[in-house]
Amino acid sequence: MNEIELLNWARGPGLAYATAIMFFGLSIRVIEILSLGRPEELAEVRDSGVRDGWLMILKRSLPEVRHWKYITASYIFHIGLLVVIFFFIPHTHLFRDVFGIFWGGWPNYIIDFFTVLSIAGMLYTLVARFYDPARRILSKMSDYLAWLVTFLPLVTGYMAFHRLGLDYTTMLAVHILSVELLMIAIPISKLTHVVTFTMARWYTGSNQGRRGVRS
Amino acid sequence: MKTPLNLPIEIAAPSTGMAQAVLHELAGHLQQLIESGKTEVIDLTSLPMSSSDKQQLETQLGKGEVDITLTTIGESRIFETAYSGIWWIRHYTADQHLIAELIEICSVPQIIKSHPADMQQALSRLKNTH
Amino acid sequence: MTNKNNLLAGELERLGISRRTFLKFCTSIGSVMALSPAQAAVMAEKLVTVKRQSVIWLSFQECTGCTESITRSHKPSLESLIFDFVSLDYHHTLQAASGHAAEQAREQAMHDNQGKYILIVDGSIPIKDDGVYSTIAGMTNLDMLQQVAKDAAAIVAVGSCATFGGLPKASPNPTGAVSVSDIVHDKPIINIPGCPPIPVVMTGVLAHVLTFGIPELDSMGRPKAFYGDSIHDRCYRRPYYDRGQFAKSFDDEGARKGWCLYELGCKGPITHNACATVKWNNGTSFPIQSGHGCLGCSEPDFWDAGGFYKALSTGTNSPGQWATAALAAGAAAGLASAYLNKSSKADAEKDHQPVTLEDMGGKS
Amino acid sequence: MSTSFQQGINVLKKVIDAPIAAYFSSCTSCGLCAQACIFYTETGNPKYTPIRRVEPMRRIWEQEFTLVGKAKKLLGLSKPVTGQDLKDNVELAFESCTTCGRCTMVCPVGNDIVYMIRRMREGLTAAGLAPKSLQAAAVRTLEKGSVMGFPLKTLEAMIQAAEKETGIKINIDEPNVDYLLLLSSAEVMQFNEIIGALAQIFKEAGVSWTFSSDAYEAGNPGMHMGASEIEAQMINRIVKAAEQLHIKNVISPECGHAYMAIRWEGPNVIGRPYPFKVFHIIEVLDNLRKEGRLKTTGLESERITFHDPCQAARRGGVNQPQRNLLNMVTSNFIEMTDNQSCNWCCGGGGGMNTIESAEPLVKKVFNRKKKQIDELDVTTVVTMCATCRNTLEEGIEENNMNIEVMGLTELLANHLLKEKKS
Repeated sequence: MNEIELLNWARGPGLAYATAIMFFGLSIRVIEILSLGRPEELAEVRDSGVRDGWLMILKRSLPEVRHWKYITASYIFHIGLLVVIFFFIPHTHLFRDVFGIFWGGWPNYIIDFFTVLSIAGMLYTLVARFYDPARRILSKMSDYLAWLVTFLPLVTGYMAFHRLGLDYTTMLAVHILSVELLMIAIPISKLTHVVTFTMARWYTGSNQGRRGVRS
Repeated sequence: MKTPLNLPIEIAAPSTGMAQAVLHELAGHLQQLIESGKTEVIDLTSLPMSSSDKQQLETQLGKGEVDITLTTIGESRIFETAYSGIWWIRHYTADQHLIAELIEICSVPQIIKSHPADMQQALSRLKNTH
Repeated sequence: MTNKNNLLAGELERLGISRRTFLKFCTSIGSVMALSPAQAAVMAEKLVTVKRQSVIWLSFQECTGCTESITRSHKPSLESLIFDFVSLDYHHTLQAASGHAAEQAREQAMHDNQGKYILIVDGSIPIKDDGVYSTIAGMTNLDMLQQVAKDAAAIVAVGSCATFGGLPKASPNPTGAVSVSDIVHDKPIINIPGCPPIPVVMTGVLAHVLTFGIPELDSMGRPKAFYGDSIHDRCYRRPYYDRGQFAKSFDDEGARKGWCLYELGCKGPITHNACATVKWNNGTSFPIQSGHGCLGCSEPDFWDAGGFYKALSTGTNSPGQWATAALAAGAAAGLASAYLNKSSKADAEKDHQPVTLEDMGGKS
Repeated sequence: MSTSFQQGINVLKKVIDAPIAAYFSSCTSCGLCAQACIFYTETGNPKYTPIRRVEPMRRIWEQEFTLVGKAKKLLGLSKPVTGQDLKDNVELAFESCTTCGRCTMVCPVGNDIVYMIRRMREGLTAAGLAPKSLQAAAVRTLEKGSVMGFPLKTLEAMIQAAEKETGIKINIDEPNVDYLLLLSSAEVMQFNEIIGALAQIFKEAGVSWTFSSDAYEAGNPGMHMGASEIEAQMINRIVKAAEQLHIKNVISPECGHAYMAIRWEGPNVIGRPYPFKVFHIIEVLDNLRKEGRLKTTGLESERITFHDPCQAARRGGVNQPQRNLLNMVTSNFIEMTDNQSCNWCCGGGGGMNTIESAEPLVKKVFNRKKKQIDELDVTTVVTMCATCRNTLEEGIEENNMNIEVMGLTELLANHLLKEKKS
């Protein structure tokens, strides 16, 4: 298999399989969660909780300034990752191709900046995982693997764009394959949070809203 | 320059700063020529230069005292730049298409010198006429 | 001077071409091949002293575009010298002989130059159904290739069909088309892909073979001198890519300003060829300069690498359909899992015994 | 005996619902919850990281309710939860957690960790692992009538004393009045001035109210344990009393967990909505203020701060009323740096103050509250939960701080404008 065949496999069957596995898995995960049901609230509520449910989904994305030392790196990493995934022009074409929606991308130097930021943020979170006692005690092998499969696409993408390491064709193929690995990992690891965080926040937020608790 | 088609496309590309890099290289080569007599050729076609880069370089180097036109299959235009020892060479085909563009750092470009084989042939022709 | 007529030097003399002219030719080839200018001079000196080289050109499943490319692109020019000089002993489009005489010429050349002739192949080789889809003089392409390759000194595969299978190999590949290197494994093979390849690349490679031997090749057997860089690496529109300035359609402002064609499906970043530097039609232009993205024709399977007008970053098929199907299948599997979960929760409910005060040490 | 390891596991399966599944699916082990937990910040011991407290439940969820987990279990990649796992979890779920819910407020994916810890306690209790002190408190509450085990007679004595002091008649089992008042044991035994205080306030406001001889205890050890059947028995006692007396409003006293049990968990554990409303006493007083029926005189000029009880404020939604009332009677009210939903727990709630072995830890984590109070330079800390008040007083004494602790109702009574002749 030469590099073009590898790239074509990654862009073709590889991408299709990974997409299928990711959506298949996420679909299962979400239904598994929903089907467990939520007990009916019998206490007299102060509010339906709908507003606070939505607010929670949005507001928990704001930085918890109180703990800035703790969250800055991962906060930056998340922002950077989202920018890179959704606003790098070549990526936007992939989304247009798959979902039929197009929102235009941002200039490369901005993407480049966010990529570096993301990589730095991720490296810091890895170091913190070793050195922060709470994170270290929580971390299992699966946490480090999840870190790795998230890190690889960032680094390989950066290298491909800057023509570093392997030749561009191979690097691009490796990048796409690493993304496919990430896509497969999403439904079977803690990376499921990319979808279920909205559910978690909804449940907590709406529950708090019913009780009149400000989040 | 002859433009074969009038496409509504601008092919002028932005300047990349290549011209400065080439000038720097030329200075090095010229010093080497003076010190050791070693000639050097820079192949401009192989450098990632935009048209504006090339223009910039040509403007900076300017024109010197010598301007030579070779008439082989197609013309070749060779001129010494305003910097002695730095020659600009353009080879064209019969239909005016540029096939090679070089800068040679030497006292006389290689291609101008007569080749022994050609001189040999010239001699036999001369002898035949007399 | 006895052999002079067999040498290129004699040919030059006969045509009245000066060494200066020949040096100019070699300089231009050397420039294209990224040889150092000093090597170009060495090449000029060497070329005039080599013997006429026997060449056998086999055309299999092809469109003759490669031959067209080479023969049409040159006025009576310097490059054609190389072809005038080699002894093209068999080429069924160009040779005067036909029928048995043509095949005899081939066999004669193979016999006279055993182990020394160069075999040039254009077109892919069909191997499905014993290769019946393409035959010459009753002989399948496969048989002929094996027969001629056996005593060749080296093989030059010209065009994407001969090098990678090309269009005949495009899905679903009805004839079972394969490349030369899929069949021949024991001879040096130089791949010159492209649909068609750039003419000067061919003459350059031949000149190199005749003087310095087989040029340095990349992992796909392509001469690095021509295929070392991608179109993108050498593209004059590259600065626009780096800045993220892209044409969005073929007639928008960006297209008129000559911005990068990545979004319009240009495959330049993964395509290795010399189009951006050597250009086409005597250096007039190349696809990107004419406002159209690169199709990637000098790379394997370019016909099946997704649409020509879809950006390189998109999938080659429709993952969107997969996503929808997967969501539905996942929903079904999820519901099955949910059913199991529900029943195990129901079991837990059924088996549950209330915690009583008695458990706490109370009376009731 | 109906408690056993199997019953414990069974309960954990039973209680895992969609929110819990969403929480476990979303946790990224980021460890931020530890930063919100006094038991981690004050000890530095990572074992107290809140999400770790529900690890056995996470394993049961994964193994029983996800396909991935089922596959892992089949492949032997995950081990089933053992009796020892549950025993080891008692320390984390009961003995070092006040269920204050501060972790819930910082979790980036919005996990309500306390929601899970409560369910985890339910499983441990069904496995017979509930702390003995909580079990005993539950028995006392249901058999003797109150958490601390005093009988009705004790309360009656207190009522008589208050009547004598204030000259106001206090009802017991009076039907068709506006409010049924509950008290916590701590109030009856330690802070019983509240009875007279409320009698005066209600008299001035023209509110009719009564105690019930069947249901006077607001405290609910069943809730702390997560023994929902026992919790329901305690709730039902109140519901029955209110129904018999035809009372439409029940007052939960200055006690955080009682408010949580009666106001929010009650209807859900007994399985039906109440035919009456439940208010925290401070909500009632604030409503009277709004209606102009609560009038005060004079302002405290000293620097005063307020400690928001976790269960009433952060988890129960009572945040503004106490501030409205404080502003009525103080001129120098200073908020703590972290307040309301983000207030730091006193360290004694969630049943912790009943568990003897947890005492050193409770003392240690009070350090956070001390820091909070110290930086404000106040003379008085006001609160609205008897447990908080208890813990604050003990902590302040232990640390030789010169700070007064007061209940908000009591503070208001001190400033009550008395118009009606008694």
